[in-house]
Amino acid sequence: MSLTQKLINDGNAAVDEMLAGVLAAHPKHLRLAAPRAVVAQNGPRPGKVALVIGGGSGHEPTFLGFVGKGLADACAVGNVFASPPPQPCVDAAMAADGGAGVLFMYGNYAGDVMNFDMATELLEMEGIEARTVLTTDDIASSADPAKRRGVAGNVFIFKAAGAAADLALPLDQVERIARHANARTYTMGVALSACSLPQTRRLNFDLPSGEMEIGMGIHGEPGIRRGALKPANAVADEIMDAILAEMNAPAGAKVAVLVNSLGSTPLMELYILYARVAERLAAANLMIHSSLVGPYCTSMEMAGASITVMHLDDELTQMLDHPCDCAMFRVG
Amino acid sequence: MSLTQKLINDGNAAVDEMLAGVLAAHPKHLRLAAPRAVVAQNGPRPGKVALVIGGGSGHEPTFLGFVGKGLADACAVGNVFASPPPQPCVDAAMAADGGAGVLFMYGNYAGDVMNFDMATELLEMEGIEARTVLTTDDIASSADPAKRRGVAGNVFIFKAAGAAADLALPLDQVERIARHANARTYTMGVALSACSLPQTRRLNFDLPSGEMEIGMGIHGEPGIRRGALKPANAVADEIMDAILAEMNAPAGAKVAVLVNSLGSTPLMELYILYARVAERLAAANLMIHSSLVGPYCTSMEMAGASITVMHLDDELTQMLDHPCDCAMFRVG
Amino acid sequence: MDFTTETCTDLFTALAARMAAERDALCALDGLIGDADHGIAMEQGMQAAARAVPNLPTLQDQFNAAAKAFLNAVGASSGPLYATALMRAAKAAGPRAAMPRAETPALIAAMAEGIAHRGKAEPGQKTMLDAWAPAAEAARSGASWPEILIAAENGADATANMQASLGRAARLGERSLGHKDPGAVSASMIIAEFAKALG
Amino acid sequence: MDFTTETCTDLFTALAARMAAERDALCALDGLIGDADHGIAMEQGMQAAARAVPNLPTLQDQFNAAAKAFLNAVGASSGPLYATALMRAAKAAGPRAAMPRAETPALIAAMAEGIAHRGKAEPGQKTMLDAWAPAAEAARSGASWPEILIAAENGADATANMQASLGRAARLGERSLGHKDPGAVSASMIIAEFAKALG
Ligand SMILES: Nc1ncnc2c1ncn2[C@@H]1O[C@H](COP(=O)(O)OP(=O)(O)O)[C@@H](O)[C@H]1O
Ligand SMILES: Nc1ncnc2c1ncn2[C@@H]1O[C@H](COP(=O)(O)OP(=O)(O)O)[C@@H](O)[C@H]1O
Ligand SMILES: [Mg+2]
Ligand SMILES: [Mg+2]
Ligand SMILES: [Mg+2]
Ligand SMILES: [Mg+2]
Repeated sequence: MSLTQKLINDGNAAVDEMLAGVLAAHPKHLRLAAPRAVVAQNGPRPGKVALVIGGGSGHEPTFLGFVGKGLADACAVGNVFASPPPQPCVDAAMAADGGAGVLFMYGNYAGDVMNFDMATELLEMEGIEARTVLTTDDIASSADPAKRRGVAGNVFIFKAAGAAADLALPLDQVERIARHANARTYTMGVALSACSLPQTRRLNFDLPSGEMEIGMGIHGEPGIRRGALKPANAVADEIMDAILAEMNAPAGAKVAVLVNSLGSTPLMELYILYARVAERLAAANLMIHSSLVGPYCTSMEMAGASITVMHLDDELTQMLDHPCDCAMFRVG
Repeated sequence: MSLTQKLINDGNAAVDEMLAGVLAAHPKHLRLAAPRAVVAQNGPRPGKVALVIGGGSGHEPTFLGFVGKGLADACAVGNVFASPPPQPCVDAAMAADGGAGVLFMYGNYAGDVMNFDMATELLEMEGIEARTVLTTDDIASSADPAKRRGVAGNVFIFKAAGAAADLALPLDQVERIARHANARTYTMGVALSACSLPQTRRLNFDLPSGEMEIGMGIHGEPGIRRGALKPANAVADEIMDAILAEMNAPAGAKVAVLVNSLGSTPLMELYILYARVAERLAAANLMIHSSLVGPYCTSMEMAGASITVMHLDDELTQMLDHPCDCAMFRVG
Repeated sequence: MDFTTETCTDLFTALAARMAAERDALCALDGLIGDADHGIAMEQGMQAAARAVPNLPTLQDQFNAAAKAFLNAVGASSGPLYATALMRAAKAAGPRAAMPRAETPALIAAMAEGIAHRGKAEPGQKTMLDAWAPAAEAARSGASWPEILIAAENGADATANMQASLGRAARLGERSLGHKDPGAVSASMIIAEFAKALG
Repeated sequence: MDFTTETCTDLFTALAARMAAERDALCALDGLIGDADHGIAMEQGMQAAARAVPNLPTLQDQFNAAAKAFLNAVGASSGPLYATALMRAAKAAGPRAAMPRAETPALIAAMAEGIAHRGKAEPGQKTMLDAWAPAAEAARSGASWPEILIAAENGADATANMQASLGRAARLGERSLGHKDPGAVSASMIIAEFAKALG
């Protein structure tokens, strides 16, 4: 099997070289607090809960891109598709800590849980309280909401928590809003191609032309099943059927929508999906309050897309609309 | 050869379905003035020069995404990789016209020139003055600057002209600034994979693993030559050598930088390239005033990247920093 | 047997079918030196033209309607070029419901002029004009339809040895050598359909 | 012949080399039911460990240094699991420069406990514990190194027939059947290197 085509220098150095580029490109937003620990230039402040996110690399602009005033205060950066070790998590938390406690938020993956939990223990020894809210928006990944993965819905969930922290709410409230945001965010995706790690440059899995993985994660993990590649509207319908059933929102409810590219699926296809999503939401009498369309949570060069719907209430609407100014994401 | 994997319904309907999705997702920014003619909700106004851009689809967020207050007032939307016919160009111009004249801006391609020229003749019959500034930033495409293609540098060039128009400068001045911006913008790219049209779902060309097309355009046209796929730094160096030689800026000059994905090349690789570009600019004693990193001018799912450097002066700096608020691009 | 508005409708139906059949091959040719969409442009343009021509009173109306429909469906390079070609054909055919077959080669000469005018091309630059110009010359010198077609096909074949200096392929320099120009190839197919219908 | 700090250094050199050699195969295994990076994690972790262990006075220092280096190089699931395993091995080895070979199977038992503790896993959930637990049981029952290795390998093989209920593969349900767990496979390779060095 031939090697995949990537513009890199050395697979093992890819994450550090990327990080160097991110810091060089966004000096007004980001600085390095310690190796693999990035903190917002304007974000952490005394008396404010520190929102610290993190996870494996390869999902850009998630997580790094969401660090900035009004959203995450700091980020721990892992290897490709690998949770960061405890140390960068600790370093990110210490750099962002304003004395009002730290909230760790990241996707629900075994590796991340173990590493961030170890970080929490280390912070405890420093007298810093760190709590954790896991994102679990991928409705395809388990029937049990607590066991689900965190995927593209991260954007909305982190955004809500970041706004709460920016509004100087206490840790209890920030945590509550983060959990509330997570509970009302629903994502499902399909993959149309594999991706490849920079170290191996081999496709993660084999997906024949004409097929797709349904209920795909964001690490090239297989989905819930493999099926024939269907037209965009049929794909959107299958996802929206699942989301609408799970969400069970009353007519007239407001929602936020994210149509996300897993990497190489271009805007043309995302907007074709979006047109159908908007139709389906209108048919269900749901009001689109705001939308994002683009690559927000990716698996490097994987082809495919996910649809996220967040069921808003007044509080979540306020949190999503609250301004933020990050390296790769802005609101207001 | 197997069909490429796309989330579409019908290749022939892809552009119109995309357009429907764009309009549904961005109702605050965009409205349809006529078939395939999109106008900014907040942009055109009496006494202001109308900046009208356009070109083939498949380059999103170029061109549609740059319509909005402070940038383009309207856009004519062509089929994939095909200039729009004269009618949508006329319709876009009429919808944006504020009585101070129309400036057409688009990439220098034979098809676009013929169609926009026909539109200009039609507008003349309506008593509307339309001038044209072609973008020609692709330094790889010809030794003669006037014969070059317009590629990702469009973003900076349109931005400068849009700011000039937003500042209510007269048509002569807007045109002058547009030409000045174009003359000082230099782009070169490489492709690592082909893309495919939604109608055929066949790869545009054959690129074996381990090779790349150097000096590639944004329509899958072959580049100036094919070579071995090199490490990111070597690719950045080759491009920067060409750009720096062409630009010939004095030490201490300010520049704006765009590291652009042609589609499926992810942010990780773009930032690795950016790190090297920043090193090269620092070594040449050039100051980076602002940077963009991401998919700004794409060829659907093509893999590859381009680097654009704009040689700033005070006027161009002011134009780039001027606020704009578009469906897919914001400054300030 | 004159060239009538019915024959003209059939001609455009045949052109649309031919371009649909050749779509992927023309795209593949365009992929080698251009942007791989020429087959799509020609298919969509001729299909729009075929929808536009029925039930119009004169050949002139038909060619003008075909021109407009082709242009609005396509844009691209082919749109203005064929729209102009078809408008010249309309003028050559004139406001009549039929024209003598012996006169029909003049349509080819008119179309070639339209293309040359719109594209500002010269023969030898590796464009569709390299098929249209020799066909037009044959037509003007009184050649038969089979001879006109052979001139077009030879012209298209010759583009393989030309280096492009106009259009998208012009940026390729020497890399354009060895591949036929897709626009010249589709031109010879169009002229073949004219020859079948009118010869 | 005791298990000395020199043997320990050699052991980690061998582990690093083995993981480098198996990297792509382990990634391919992980690609079937996970995220295709397990070989990279194990290679980077063991290489960092191998760099950390030379020139330390005691086996305990070495295993602790290996634990910390592995964790900081890797993160992921493997990082905390192997870091905890290696810290338990450090405790079992104790602050001495050598330990009798006959005692070394206790290292395996200690590592397995660390993994079970950190991962909160039970045997049968299709994780690396399904190789480590039977190996540990063999070690505790006084089995020889070759017997310990066979227990680990059988355990790893058996994961092919398990449905994952922990870790990344747990979301796959039945689709995880038929593929061995990559963590269990790398575990049996690690135990093989221990057996070679200490058996
Ligand atoms: N200026 C010109 N004059 C005549 N023919 C041209 C000119 N420019 C391009 N062409 C023809 O157009 C063809 C390409 O058409 P098409 O692929 O439909 O448009 P585009 O180049 O816009 O993608 C070329 O193969 C060439 O024959
Ligand atoms: N809770 C756990 N307990 C024990 N082993 C686990 C647990 N979770 C995952 N594993 C092991 O980790 C392996 C995957 O490791 P690796 O690929 O390096 O990490 P990641 O899953 O973070 O990509 C799995 O094959 C499995 O053996
Ligand atoms: Mg992983
Ligand atoms: Mg084209
Ligand atoms: Mg073309
Ligand atoms: Mg893994």
